[in-house]
Amino acid sequence: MIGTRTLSFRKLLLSLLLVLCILSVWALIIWFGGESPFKGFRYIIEGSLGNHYQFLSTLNKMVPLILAAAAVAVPAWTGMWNIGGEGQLLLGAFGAALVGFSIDFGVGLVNIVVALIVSAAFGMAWAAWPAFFKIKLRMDEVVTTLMGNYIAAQLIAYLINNPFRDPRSPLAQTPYIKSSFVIPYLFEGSQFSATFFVAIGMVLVLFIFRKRFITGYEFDITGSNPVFAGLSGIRVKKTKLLSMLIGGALAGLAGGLLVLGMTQRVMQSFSPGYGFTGLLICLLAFNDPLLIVGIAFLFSALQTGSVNLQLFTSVPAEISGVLQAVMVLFVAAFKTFIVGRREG
Amino acid sequence: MDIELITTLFRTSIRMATPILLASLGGALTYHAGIINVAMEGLMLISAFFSVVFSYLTGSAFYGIIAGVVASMLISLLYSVFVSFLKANNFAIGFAINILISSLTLFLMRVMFQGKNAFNSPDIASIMELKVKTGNYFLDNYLLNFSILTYLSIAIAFLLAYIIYKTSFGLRLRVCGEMPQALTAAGIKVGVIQLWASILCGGLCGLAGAQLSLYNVRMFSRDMTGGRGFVALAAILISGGKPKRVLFISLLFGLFDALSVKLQNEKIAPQFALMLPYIMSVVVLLLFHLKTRKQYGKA
Amino acid sequence: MKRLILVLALLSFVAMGLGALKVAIVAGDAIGDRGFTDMAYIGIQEAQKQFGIEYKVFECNVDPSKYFDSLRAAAMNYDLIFVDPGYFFDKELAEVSAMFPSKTFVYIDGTSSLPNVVSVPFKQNEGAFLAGCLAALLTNKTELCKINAEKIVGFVGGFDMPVIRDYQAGFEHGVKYVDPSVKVIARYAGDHYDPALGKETAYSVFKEGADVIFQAAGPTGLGILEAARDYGFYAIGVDTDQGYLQPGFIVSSMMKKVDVAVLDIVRMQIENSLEKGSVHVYGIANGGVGLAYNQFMMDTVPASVYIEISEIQEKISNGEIVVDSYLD
Amino acid sequence: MSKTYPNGLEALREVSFEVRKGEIHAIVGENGAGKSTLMNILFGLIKPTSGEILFNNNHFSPKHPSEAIDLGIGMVHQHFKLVQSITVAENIVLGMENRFQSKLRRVDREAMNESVASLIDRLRMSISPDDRIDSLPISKRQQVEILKVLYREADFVILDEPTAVLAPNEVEDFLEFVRGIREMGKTVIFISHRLGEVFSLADRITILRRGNVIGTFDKRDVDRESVANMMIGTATDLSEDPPDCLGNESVLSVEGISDVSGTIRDLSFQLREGEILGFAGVGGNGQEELFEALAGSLRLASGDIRLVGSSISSLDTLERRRAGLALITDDRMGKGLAPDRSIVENCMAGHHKFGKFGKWLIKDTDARSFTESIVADYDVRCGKNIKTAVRALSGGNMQKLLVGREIAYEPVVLVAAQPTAGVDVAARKLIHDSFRRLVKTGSGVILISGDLEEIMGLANRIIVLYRGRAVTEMTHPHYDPTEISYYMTGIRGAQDDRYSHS
Repeated sequence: MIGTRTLSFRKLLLSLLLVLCILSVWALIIWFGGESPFKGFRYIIEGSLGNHYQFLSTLNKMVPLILAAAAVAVPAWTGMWNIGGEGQLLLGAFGAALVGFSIDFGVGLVNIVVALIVSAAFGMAWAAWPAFFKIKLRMDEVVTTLMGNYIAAQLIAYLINNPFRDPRSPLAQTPYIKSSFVIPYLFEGSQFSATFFVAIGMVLVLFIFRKRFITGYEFDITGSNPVFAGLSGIRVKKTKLLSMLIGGALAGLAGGLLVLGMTQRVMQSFSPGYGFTGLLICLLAFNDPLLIVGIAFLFSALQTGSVNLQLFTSVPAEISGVLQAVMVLFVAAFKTFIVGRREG
Repeated sequence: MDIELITTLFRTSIRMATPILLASLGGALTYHAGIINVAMEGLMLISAFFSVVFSYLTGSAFYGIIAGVVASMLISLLYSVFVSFLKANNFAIGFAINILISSLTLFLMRVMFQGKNAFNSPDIASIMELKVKTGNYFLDNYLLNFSILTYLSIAIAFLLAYIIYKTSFGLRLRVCGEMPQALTAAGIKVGVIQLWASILCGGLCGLAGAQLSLYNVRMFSRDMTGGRGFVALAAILISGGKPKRVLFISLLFGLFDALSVKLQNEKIAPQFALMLPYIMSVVVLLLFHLKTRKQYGKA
Repeated sequence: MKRLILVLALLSFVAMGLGALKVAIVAGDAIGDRGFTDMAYIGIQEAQKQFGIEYKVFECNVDPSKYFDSLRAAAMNYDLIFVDPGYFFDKELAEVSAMFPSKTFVYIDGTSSLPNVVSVPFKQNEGAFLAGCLAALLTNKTELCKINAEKIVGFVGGFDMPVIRDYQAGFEHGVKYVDPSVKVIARYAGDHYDPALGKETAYSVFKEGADVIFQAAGPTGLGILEAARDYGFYAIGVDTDQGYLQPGFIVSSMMKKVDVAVLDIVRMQIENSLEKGSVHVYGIANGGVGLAYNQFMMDTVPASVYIEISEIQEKISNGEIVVDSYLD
Repeated sequence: MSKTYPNGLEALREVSFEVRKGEIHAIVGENGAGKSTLMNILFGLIKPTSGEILFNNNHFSPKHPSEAIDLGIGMVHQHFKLVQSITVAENIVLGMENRFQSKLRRVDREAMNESVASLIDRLRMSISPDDRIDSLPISKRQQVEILKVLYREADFVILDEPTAVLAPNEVEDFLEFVRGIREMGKTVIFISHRLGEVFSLADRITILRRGNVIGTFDKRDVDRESVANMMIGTATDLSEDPPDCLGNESVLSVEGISDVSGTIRDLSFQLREGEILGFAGVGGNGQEELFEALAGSLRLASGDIRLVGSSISSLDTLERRRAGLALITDDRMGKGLAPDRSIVENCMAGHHKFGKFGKWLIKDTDARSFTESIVADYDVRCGKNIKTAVRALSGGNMQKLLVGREIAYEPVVLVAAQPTAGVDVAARKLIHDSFRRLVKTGSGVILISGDLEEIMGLANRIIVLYRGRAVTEMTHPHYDPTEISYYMTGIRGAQDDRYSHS
């Protein structure tokens, strides 16, 4: 990651062209959805940044995206692929809910911290077995983590339907967490809470960890050349395992923060695919923690913006997925020209 | 176990296995060309959508399949351009395409069919079955009366085994995955080989999608592929892309799907039964690795 | 004639300008779910036709991160907000309804104790009970072409969740009520959006001897209904009258008339008779749930069955039968 | 036939020379002089920034290797581009195998093998077209690589350091083989920095230095010393003698080690203070395994390794490094460095485990000063910027960096595998000098090398490895290169009597 990046005129021009391309395709899609592009953009921008409420909503929705992306990024530093963020997030959410509705330590802060630690531990546990299989048997972690998502989804479906079902709800969901576990909203009428700062804090910690810590340095070297790392005395397997565990913990934490800060229970269809969106964000951000925040903001703004677009026009809300994907495709295409061919 | 039960299991397995088989055969091609194709889910879905739309409009399943295959090939072409020529990360592009198509099909349905996210109609023509009644129970239930695409898919498995291991294209394909520099040195463009593999993969995923939406059921509903593209990916990675093994693993997955329906009762919660195909894919992979670990002594 | 249309158009325009009732539906799923959202959508369209209201459907696509924002946006811009189904939104509704005390929220399919919320519970178990009775009666009528000798009926659910379990409980109770010797095979496809798996699930249940299958599975159910046609058994549809989907194979549908409820509530609101905090139960007694007595049913079901069903329905209405429920 | 390349690339500055038809034209130069770049341009793998090439008096600017191939240019790369899992014949005909397709598009394996076999026979080689590449020894693979080019009826063959991987006796065979190619009427460009080979083979020699052509000479007009001077710029003493600072204490003792796969068998030796112990052998006879066994990345079936008296065989790499072992790997890009990381990060690797840069947090200033001292001491040319990626350095500079980093451990025992492979003469000298300095402090050095000249010039003692066994041991000054090469190739000393000549 060390190395000077020159900002040449050509790169600037290409970046502008990239933005132009994305915007024009977006305009085309909005037009196809039955709305004039300019109005469409206006609603999207108003809906995501228009007033302090919308802006806070955009920030709030970044929380799971940032952490899910970080959950991919940290293992990627050591050359591991974590496609299981979705499952780890679900497990983490369940862990937080489990603590939240069953235990009480009396002090709000203690409660919240314990619940978050448990959520991270649950996420970590779900990342542990693919990592273990990988380092012990060289089993491809892409398959195991991917399949883990589906197994986790069914497992959670079972848990919230049977042993931990909220008997008062016709929906499959856990009981609500106790009020002492709730991370309170900071502003009237908005779901924005301290979870955002936790997520940003994690990103900063990761950034410093990677640049300044011996272990972070070992992560980078392991990812860059595992054979070399091994001969340098770095315990490659342990490092890879550790990175995967941290990744799982981050995804679990994302779930925990969602429960404590927003939903206050785990219900069916808890995650609309945070794990996969996180993967995309991470790849667009070259695994860089700070860039992840920027890209997550874009994704989140598109999401809140498209809710607003749906409110005032007849354009269906699915458009946010289309717009996000278009953005990913163009950025991926231009990446080669703008920053050259390098991964991570 | 009575025979009727086994027959039911068998027929369900075959029906559930066919789309997985077609998709994983397609993915096996890109796998040999050095691309782990995570976009198969999306390719199947776009084909399922256009198959239904064109089958509905033209009243012919054949045109439906063609439309689905063409749509899937076009998306696959897009995928290949990004991955092979623009050197973008295949996971990024794959997942982006999945999200794009999941949203796009819904979006198109909203725009085309006025606010539906499932579309069915008696005017949707179905893929033909090989309908022969011989009177022999075994023949009728175990060999005949499946979708023509089922027979085609098995034929394709053997055809691909031939193409990959016997033909010139197959040789280049394998080299492309193992050592692309060797191809460049021989004056063959790696990107072109990958492009062809991707397009063929698109075609096969297109057939898979058409089979799902014109035979397994005759309708389109949102995200109706339900993770089958990823199961296909698991089948490829487990089998190492060898077509005959892919065939075997896909049938195995079909069986697990059938069992996941069958095993539910008072004692086994549906969730655990439905986990089965995914757990088994991990277990099968695990067994393969335990076996290979014995072969190499090194840790 | 042209002039008349012009005048009417102008009038309706003026009426809207003068403050037509603004109604929002906040749907947990999306239009096309073959369930709550579709039914409410039909109701609101009808309401618009009758009363010239202004409406908007907010679709959340089962994405919990959209619940709060959608509710809030709806409450900000609309006066009467249907929350459909209410139990998706328990916590978010508590928060948003407190923020907008002057607005009226309608909790569909359940009861809520919040002050400015109108509750509209549906007794799906009663409807499912009738479906169970119908199934049990039919499976005994071996003279019908699709009925086999075995006394087995089936239930296929989509996503396994308590409300679907409630359908199952009512159905099983109904079957046992008519004939305790009839066996019920219950299976789940595990997903509301996988018709292919739904079809195979139904096939498996059918092959085990079931000749009447009741489905409660959203779009997955479309696959189950298709299985009825392909393999030749009777299916009972759910939520809407689904008979037209596979004519001749769907003996009836257990309807949950969310559309009627929506229309009723809008009417009450316009007539200013809607009280906040009131509860409007929809069950067999007031026709809020029940079987679809339509042409498809007449064509397939023998008259004797029809008469028995009517009698049972009467018994539920007057409280003689209390139907099991998975909930409460 | 004439060719002219003027070029303004960083690696090459206004280079021009010509090659005559039917000659063996050697291009010599230090590593980083631009030889490989030049050839890659010619072969269409890299585009020149300026200048032009004339081929048979026609303007020629290949955009893709296929264009070069079409014109009859063939290139054999320094790094093999052979596909491991397919057969010799398939590798050779790859790209042209569609000639053998039947109507069903099936590749006719028999016809393919036959056509390859006929070429093999013409060159009197002993390879079976049906062997898989991964079952062949390195020297055979090299021949397959050349066959590949000849099969395409190339008239103009570029050989990029072909002898680097060969054993001494194989080299002579190989040179004969190249002469055979010339007799077929083909033109050969031979890139090398082994002047002995160049002089025995080439008709004319072009000398490159730092991207410039010093000149093209007829072999008869120059001698080895003058060419070496032109290559390096200053006169260098080509002959070396091993250092003489042997102590008595044993620092490393290896007792009867065998690995799990059975590649090395019952290997024992002692290393004394201040000794350089050379391991000679043809590639693939257990050198890599020996290195891995010492490094701790290979599981042993039996035997023991003791470092200054205490057993290290159950320790992992890190613990061995802590015990005083340092490791210079072969394949610097694959194993010895992280090419995409900066020089600083590459220098820190391993040393960071000793707490030199802090226990948790990295102390940036310490890392910098440590790196700068290595860069200065070992003359690593990186344009003063220690944050550039290692990939941007030339092979020699990379190797110097690697050696510098390992010697900075001040190890008790240094294990060096191929420490000067593909490195220019100046760098080689620098590396050898650093070994000499190291042994003066009492450390021992294990030198595993395929370069016999290097071993004989540096090692106090030589052990020859053949099929994983130590077949002979010689002590300075009783070295006999002919004898050693006999042992290396199994003509002498193999324990199986059938293969040995009495």
